[in-house]
Amino acid sequence: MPIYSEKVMEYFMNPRNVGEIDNPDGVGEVGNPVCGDMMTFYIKVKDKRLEDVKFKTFGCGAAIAVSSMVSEMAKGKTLDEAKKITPELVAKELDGLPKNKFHCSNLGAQALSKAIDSYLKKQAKGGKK
Amino acid sequence: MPIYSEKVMEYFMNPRNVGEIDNPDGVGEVGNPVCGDMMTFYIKVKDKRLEDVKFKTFGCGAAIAVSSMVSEMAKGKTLDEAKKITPELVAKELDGLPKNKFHCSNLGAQALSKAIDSYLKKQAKGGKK
Amino acid sequence: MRKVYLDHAATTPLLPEVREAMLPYLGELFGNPSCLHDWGDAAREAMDTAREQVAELIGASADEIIFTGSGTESNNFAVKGLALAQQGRGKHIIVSAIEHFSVLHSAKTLEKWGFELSEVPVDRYGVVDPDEVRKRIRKDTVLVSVMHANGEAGTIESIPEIARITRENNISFHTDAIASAGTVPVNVKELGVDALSLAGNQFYGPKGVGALYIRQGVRVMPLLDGGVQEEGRRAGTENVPAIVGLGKAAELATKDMASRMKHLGYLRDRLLNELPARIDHAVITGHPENRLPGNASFCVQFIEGESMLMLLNSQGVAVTSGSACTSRALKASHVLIAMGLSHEIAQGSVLFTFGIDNTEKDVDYVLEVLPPIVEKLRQMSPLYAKFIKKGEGGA
Amino acid sequence: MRKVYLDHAATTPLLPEVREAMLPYLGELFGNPSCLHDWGDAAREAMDTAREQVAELIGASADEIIFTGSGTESNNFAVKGLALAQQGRGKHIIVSAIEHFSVLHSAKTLEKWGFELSEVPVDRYGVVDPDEVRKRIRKDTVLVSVMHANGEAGTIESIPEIARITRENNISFHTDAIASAGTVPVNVKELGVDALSLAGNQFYGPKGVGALYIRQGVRVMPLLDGGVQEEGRRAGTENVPAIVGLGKAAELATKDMASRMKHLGYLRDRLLNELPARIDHAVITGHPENRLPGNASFCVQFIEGESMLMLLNSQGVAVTSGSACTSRALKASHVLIAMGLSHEIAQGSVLFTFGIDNTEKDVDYVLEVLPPIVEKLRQMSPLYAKFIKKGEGGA
Ligand SMILES: Cc1ncc(COP(=O)(O)O)c(C=O)c1O
Ligand SMILES: Cc1ncc(COP(=O)(O)O)c(C=O)c1O
Repeated sequence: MPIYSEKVMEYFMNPRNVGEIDNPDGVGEVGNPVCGDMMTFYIKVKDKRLEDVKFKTFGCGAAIAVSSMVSEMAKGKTLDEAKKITPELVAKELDGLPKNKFHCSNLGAQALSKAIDSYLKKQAKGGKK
Repeated sequence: MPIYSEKVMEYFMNPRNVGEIDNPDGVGEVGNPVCGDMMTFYIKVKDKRLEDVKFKTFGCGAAIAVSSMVSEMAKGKTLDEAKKITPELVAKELDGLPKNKFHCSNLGAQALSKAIDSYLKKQAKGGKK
Repeated sequence: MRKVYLDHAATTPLLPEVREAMLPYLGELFGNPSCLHDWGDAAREAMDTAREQVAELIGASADEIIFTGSGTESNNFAVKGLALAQQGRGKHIIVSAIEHFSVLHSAKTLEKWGFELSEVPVDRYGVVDPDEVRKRIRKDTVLVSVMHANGEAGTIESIPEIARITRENNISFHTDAIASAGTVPVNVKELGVDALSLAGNQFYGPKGVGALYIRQGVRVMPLLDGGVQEEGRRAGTENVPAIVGLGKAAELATKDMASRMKHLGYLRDRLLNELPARIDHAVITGHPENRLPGNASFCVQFIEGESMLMLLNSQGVAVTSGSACTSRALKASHVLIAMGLSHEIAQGSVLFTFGIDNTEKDVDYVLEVLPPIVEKLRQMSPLYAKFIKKGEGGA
Repeated sequence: MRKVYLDHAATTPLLPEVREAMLPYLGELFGNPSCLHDWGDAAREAMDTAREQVAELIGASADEIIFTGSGTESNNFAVKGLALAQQGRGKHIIVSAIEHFSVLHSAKTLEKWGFELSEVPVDRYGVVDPDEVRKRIRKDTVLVSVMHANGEAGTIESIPEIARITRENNISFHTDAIASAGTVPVNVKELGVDALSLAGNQFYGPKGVGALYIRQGVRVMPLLDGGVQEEGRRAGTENVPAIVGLGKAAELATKDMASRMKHLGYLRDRLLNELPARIDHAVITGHPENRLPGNASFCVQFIEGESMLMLLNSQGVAVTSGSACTSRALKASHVLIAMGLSHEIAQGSVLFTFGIDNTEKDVDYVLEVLPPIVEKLRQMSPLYAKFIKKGEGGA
């Protein structure tokens, strides 16, 4: 059996929303090369909704598929809704992840959350929107 | 590879000199069921020569082949000559014996020797010949 | 000359279906199951299937099955691995006196490593009395290992009763089911054991592969350290073709067990029932009812087993004698001695083990060729001579 | 789609001659070599031949060869068995930092059992300096284990120099030659070792079988206790078909080694020479000259190995990354880290290992499909973005 579900493979082979956002409203970076996976999420916010989500990921197949899935799940959601995306939900949407990949590669939700936090912080400091 | 040489097989399948001698001049018994092999040698002596040698053996293939070979080697020899039949010589005549069989099964020479001793003892006590 | 293989306790031939199942994995599908490419995927998939098949055979779930390289490895792994994993709790283990050497000698190695060992005796049929196990349990007992069936005597033990005792006392229980799994019903839940060994070459599967069932949640120290194969419990590139073969053999055994048992039982009974009329002073060994269906073991008095089996071989009949086959030692089988037989009688052991390809004709052939062989050896035997002359040693 | 297998370090396919040699032992000749009848004789004879063939491959004598169930078992047996057999003399052992986990983790198990362990570092090419071994020798050192060649980095070590040191100090020396035996010349006399591991599936022989050379007179504790197979040093019914296959593979390797090495070396050089022109920021790993002929290992910066190998697989190319294949762990290969590479770079490891069936066309195909894969992953990589913007992380 392949270690990854077909859905993981699909999101890995054809990743959604890869890239950066110029002048993003928020950026979230997680992971490091020792653990093997690094993800950076960029967000654009409009009317408290994620108008755009993009990511860059260094990592294994699972890490890329997770980033890809998180970006898709998040896009169009309100910030509150997006904050509720958990690693478990992501894994479920991907039809499961291998046990040993769960913790290290499943950082997408965390990166997104960090990006939202960075946006909220900027806001609190009196940013634009 | 068969564990036994062709010669061992031949002497096992067609053992020489099986049986007992009525009124033997000497009898030698060695071994016990714990070690797995028992041999009884019977001899008939004439003019200090082994006129007849017979044996009965309880034991493995090697033990039977050894008895059979010893009986053949001994027959016609003088007592002194027969006493010089060693386990090593017997094994050599049989084109070798498996290592683990050497000690326990190669009791033939000893049984023959015992039979000769029993004859000599009888003689010393003033037996017939 | 007729060739009759009656040594299925030593090893069985591969079933054609098993060989067919293995062949692709000796060809195109040669991948290493740890690898993350198509070749690896195919191998991994094959192993998953085999694991399900083996689990099904013994009523376990797939993740409770660890593949090993032999029955002996399964036993070493279980006995050493379960004891070492629990040595913090105590260092006393209990095994029966008739265990296979792969259990007994593993236990002796543990003794060298500071464990204490108690051996449980058996009765004349080779049966372990569960109460004898209970009596030996101490505060520091961490492991009991009693085999499910003895390949030599054929006797099947009362494993559920022993398991009840170990469970009450919170002690791990391993059973060596190498001689029985795939041949008679073996269900880990019904037996109530924590660990169970089985091997492919005992039920028409390949050599070089065994399995160890470890109940969910039971800890075991690896015997083979290295990579993370088998969830880190048994390292080393997996023997995929053999594992596939074991799986297939397990599937077929599950399906055909009842009819196989009937056939084997019939052949065994025919041999044992006819025997007394053909050979006097033959002592049937093992339990009269609770025994492996294909196992006909007995001792022929006044003669020795190896010479009997060599003469049988010269007539095309392959059998084994006592534990000669696994020990090549000259000593009488420790199993028969533990059952209270004298060395003299135990030396005359001969073991006929039937397989699914054997027929009535094979039994008849044995009944034809064995008596003259016995006669020939008895004519050579000093013990027989004594018995005839003085009535010594009759049983 | 073209299918190109370039993961011969993980496992090799069976040569047709090897499979042919094995088939009879999966059929008619299914006997157990311990048995004293015709079936047993045939199996024993086959094992004798295989033992000669393996001995011939490494310049040993047949009775110095013990068959095992895998390379991992050979390593566990050697490291644990040699250390335990000599623990009366001392409890200190030395291994290199780049050993396969089957050696490293065996050494760690010995640590749990009261041994002390010293690890010898390697240089950037993965070479063990014999003087670094010498420095770690103590009065109570009983065993040194340094591998002959590292399957991942490809580097071949200076075993004869290390052996000279261990001999002077009267210390046992084991070498893991699993990645090299059957591929490059390995002669136990020239190497001067006391023990050497090899495995069949590394040179077109079967899985499920390995061998351990133990020099005449050297004592080793069994890993598998039980019957008296392999002179009592490795119990368990022998995996006859696999042993026969290993023998045949050894025979063919002995015969064809020179031409195979030439072919593999050519393919490897072609790949490594063309690489820099196609992919920038690729770091070739391992020793430039003293390396296995089929091994092309390098790290592609800014991207991660597993995703690279998955995309290669989608193009029909099977490779491995670092030790991903044996560890399936997310951590960078301990071998590359020991060679001083940063985690960031080590994560980008990819390992192409050629086999005798590969051709120039396979190399050309890799050179065609790999660059766009690297490009795609770099476009996704935050590390590459940083490098492009700020020049961070270039090597
Ligand atoms: C009960 C039992 N345990 C263990 C074994 C050992 O199995 P193997 O020699 O295949 O490793 C056997 C072999 O027949 C057996 O009958
Ligand atoms: C150097 C080395 N040692 C040990 C092993 C372990 O061999 P196996 O997984 O076949 O048991 C390998 C496997 O590739 C290896 O390359």
